[in-house]
Amino acid sequence: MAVCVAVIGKDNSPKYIRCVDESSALQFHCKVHTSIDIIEEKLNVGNKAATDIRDLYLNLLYATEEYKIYGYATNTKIKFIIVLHSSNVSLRDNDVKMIFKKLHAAYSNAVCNSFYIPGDQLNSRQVQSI
Amino acid sequence: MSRAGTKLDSKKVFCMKNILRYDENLYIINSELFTLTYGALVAQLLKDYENVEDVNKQLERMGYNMGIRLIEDFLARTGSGRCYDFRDTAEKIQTGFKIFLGITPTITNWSAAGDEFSLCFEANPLTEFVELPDHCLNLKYCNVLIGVLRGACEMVQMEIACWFVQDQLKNDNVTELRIKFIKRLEDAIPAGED
Amino acid sequence: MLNRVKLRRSLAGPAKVRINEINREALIIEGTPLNKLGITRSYGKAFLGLGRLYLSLDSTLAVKKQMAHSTTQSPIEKATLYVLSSEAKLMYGMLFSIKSFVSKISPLDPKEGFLYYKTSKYTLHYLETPSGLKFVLNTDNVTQNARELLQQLYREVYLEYVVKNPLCQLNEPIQSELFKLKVDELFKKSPLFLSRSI
Amino acid sequence: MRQQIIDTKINLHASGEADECLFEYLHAEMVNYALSKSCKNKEGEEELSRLEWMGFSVGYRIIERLTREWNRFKDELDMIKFICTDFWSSLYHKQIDNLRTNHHGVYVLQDNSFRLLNKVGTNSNKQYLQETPRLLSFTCGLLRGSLANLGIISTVNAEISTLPSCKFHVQVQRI
Repeated sequence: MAVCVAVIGKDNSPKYIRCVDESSALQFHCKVHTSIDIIEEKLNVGNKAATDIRDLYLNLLYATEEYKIYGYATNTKIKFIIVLHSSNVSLRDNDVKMIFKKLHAAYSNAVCNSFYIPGDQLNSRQVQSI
Repeated sequence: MSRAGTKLDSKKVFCMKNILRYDENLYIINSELFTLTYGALVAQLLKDYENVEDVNKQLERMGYNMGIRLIEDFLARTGSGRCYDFRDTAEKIQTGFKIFLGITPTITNWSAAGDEFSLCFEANPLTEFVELPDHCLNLKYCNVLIGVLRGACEMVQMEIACWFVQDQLKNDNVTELRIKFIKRLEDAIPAGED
Repeated sequence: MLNRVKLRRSLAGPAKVRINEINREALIIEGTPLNKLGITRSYGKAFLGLGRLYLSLDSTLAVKKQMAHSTTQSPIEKATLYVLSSEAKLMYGMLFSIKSFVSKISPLDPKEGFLYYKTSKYTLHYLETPSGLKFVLNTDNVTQNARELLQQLYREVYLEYVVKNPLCQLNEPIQSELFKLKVDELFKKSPLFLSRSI
Repeated sequence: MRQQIIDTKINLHASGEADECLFEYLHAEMVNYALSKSCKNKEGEEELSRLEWMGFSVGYRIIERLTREWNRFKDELDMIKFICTDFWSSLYHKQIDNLRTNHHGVYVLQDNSFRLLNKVGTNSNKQYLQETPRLLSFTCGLLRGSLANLGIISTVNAEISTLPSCKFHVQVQRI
């Protein structure tokens, strides 16, 4: 299972971060912030060179000894980041992709709540259920 | 980036005709358009009126106006005639929900006199994405439905009253709508007939 | 109920229907000739009044919820919709009376109400929706089964171009040009019209 | 987690699908409402801002859903094309008939039989031409909102010369 999930807004401000272990939250916040830069880089490369990453799923962003970090960016420039334990081998690439898809679905449902003002922190029950 | 000419190329960029792609999601998305539009409307009303009660009233009024058009749509589509009794009416209302919202509410809790019943909704496209924020607890999000029913029934010479008993948005298990028959309206006497 | 219809002034125009004509062959209500229903002479008389009244209106009417198409002479040219307040009121009164008359003589609650009546000169087809809309079509006596056409008018034209036109208010006379156009189209492609013009 | 994906799908169907005509009736009511709120103001201009804003809000949200299964767009033109084809046919049952651009941020989208207008009039008469801007304002907002969420800040205006066709002028604001 993922140890940390983050939703990053258009302006690269975190909209939602949730960690399994709240005590080490700060550590994950750092990791998430680093990975935003990597995502930005990936997206920019995609724009200039024709080697486009047309898929919304951005694959493994980077791996440390302890964690693997995956990224995903929507067409509307919302980024999702998932942190996994390196030791976790049960989740394959496809599974991660599925989680992202689901996260995306949950996010878009939350946005469709007419009481949600885009750009605000997410506190929808639907997102929290993941 | 140069902004040299705002004059348009007369040449067409695309001819759209042959790229048509219909997918099965089309109708779901159409439904979402309705759901979201309604949501935007409610949000706008909340902005325009200070009092939540006024929002409810306005939603009811708009529902009424929709109802008087929807009933024509319903009659033309189903070709149904007048109702024999109120139970018949209940079934027709149910059919109406099926046609327009794609849901089949259950008809329950008939009163002994047979002039009052409940419609229970498990789900409702109107509220699909909605989570009520804390400051709108008095908001009757689906009040438009009440207006629609009132408008539609009035057009077929029936006066009814209806109100929400339970609401899923307020953490009830189902949404329950109570409908009560008030009276038959007589055929309008010709205007100016003295 | 019948005395609701008052002739407030004598209307110009021919009154060619005579009482014996009506009694003999006209007035069919839901497929049953009047005399078989045991209708008395006085009713017949009342209808004479109505018949005459209506015969003198050779144009089309639309008021409030009423639409009428005159197809007595050249079917489509006359199918314009406009409001003639006094005539429209009289027309409304007549239809109202026939309707309540029919429902009174019917042993059961009539499902469809009255469908048409026929005089020696013309036939009036009538469709009323449960919402109280009334569609009226005048034809010659050859034309039968105009009901389907009226239903089509309701379903395909009224619904589409009046109910779904946000700029049309339902309680006002219909002014939409597009509606007129579509009514015209519908009637021109109708088999009833085609069979007549060949 | 997988279980839940399936759950949301089932939910989607169980919750029913609104018939397309409902949107039209609702839209008509919103137009009435917007007009009723603005009668204090004599100008014909301010009055539609509410509609435009509601459209914006809907567009901003709906694009999030519509692009979900979609690959990343190459560039601005790619996005506009998406709007003209899939977006339009999802919402209005047909595609934009004609798209023109000067390649410098001006796009003109022409729909020859716009869904919200084709019940109103035909080219043979000029009836209702005056009233039509109010029927397009919502859609202008819808376009602007969708583009905004895709990262294109723009202004959108509608132009009608003959019913039921109309043109939407999209003017991209470059920063």
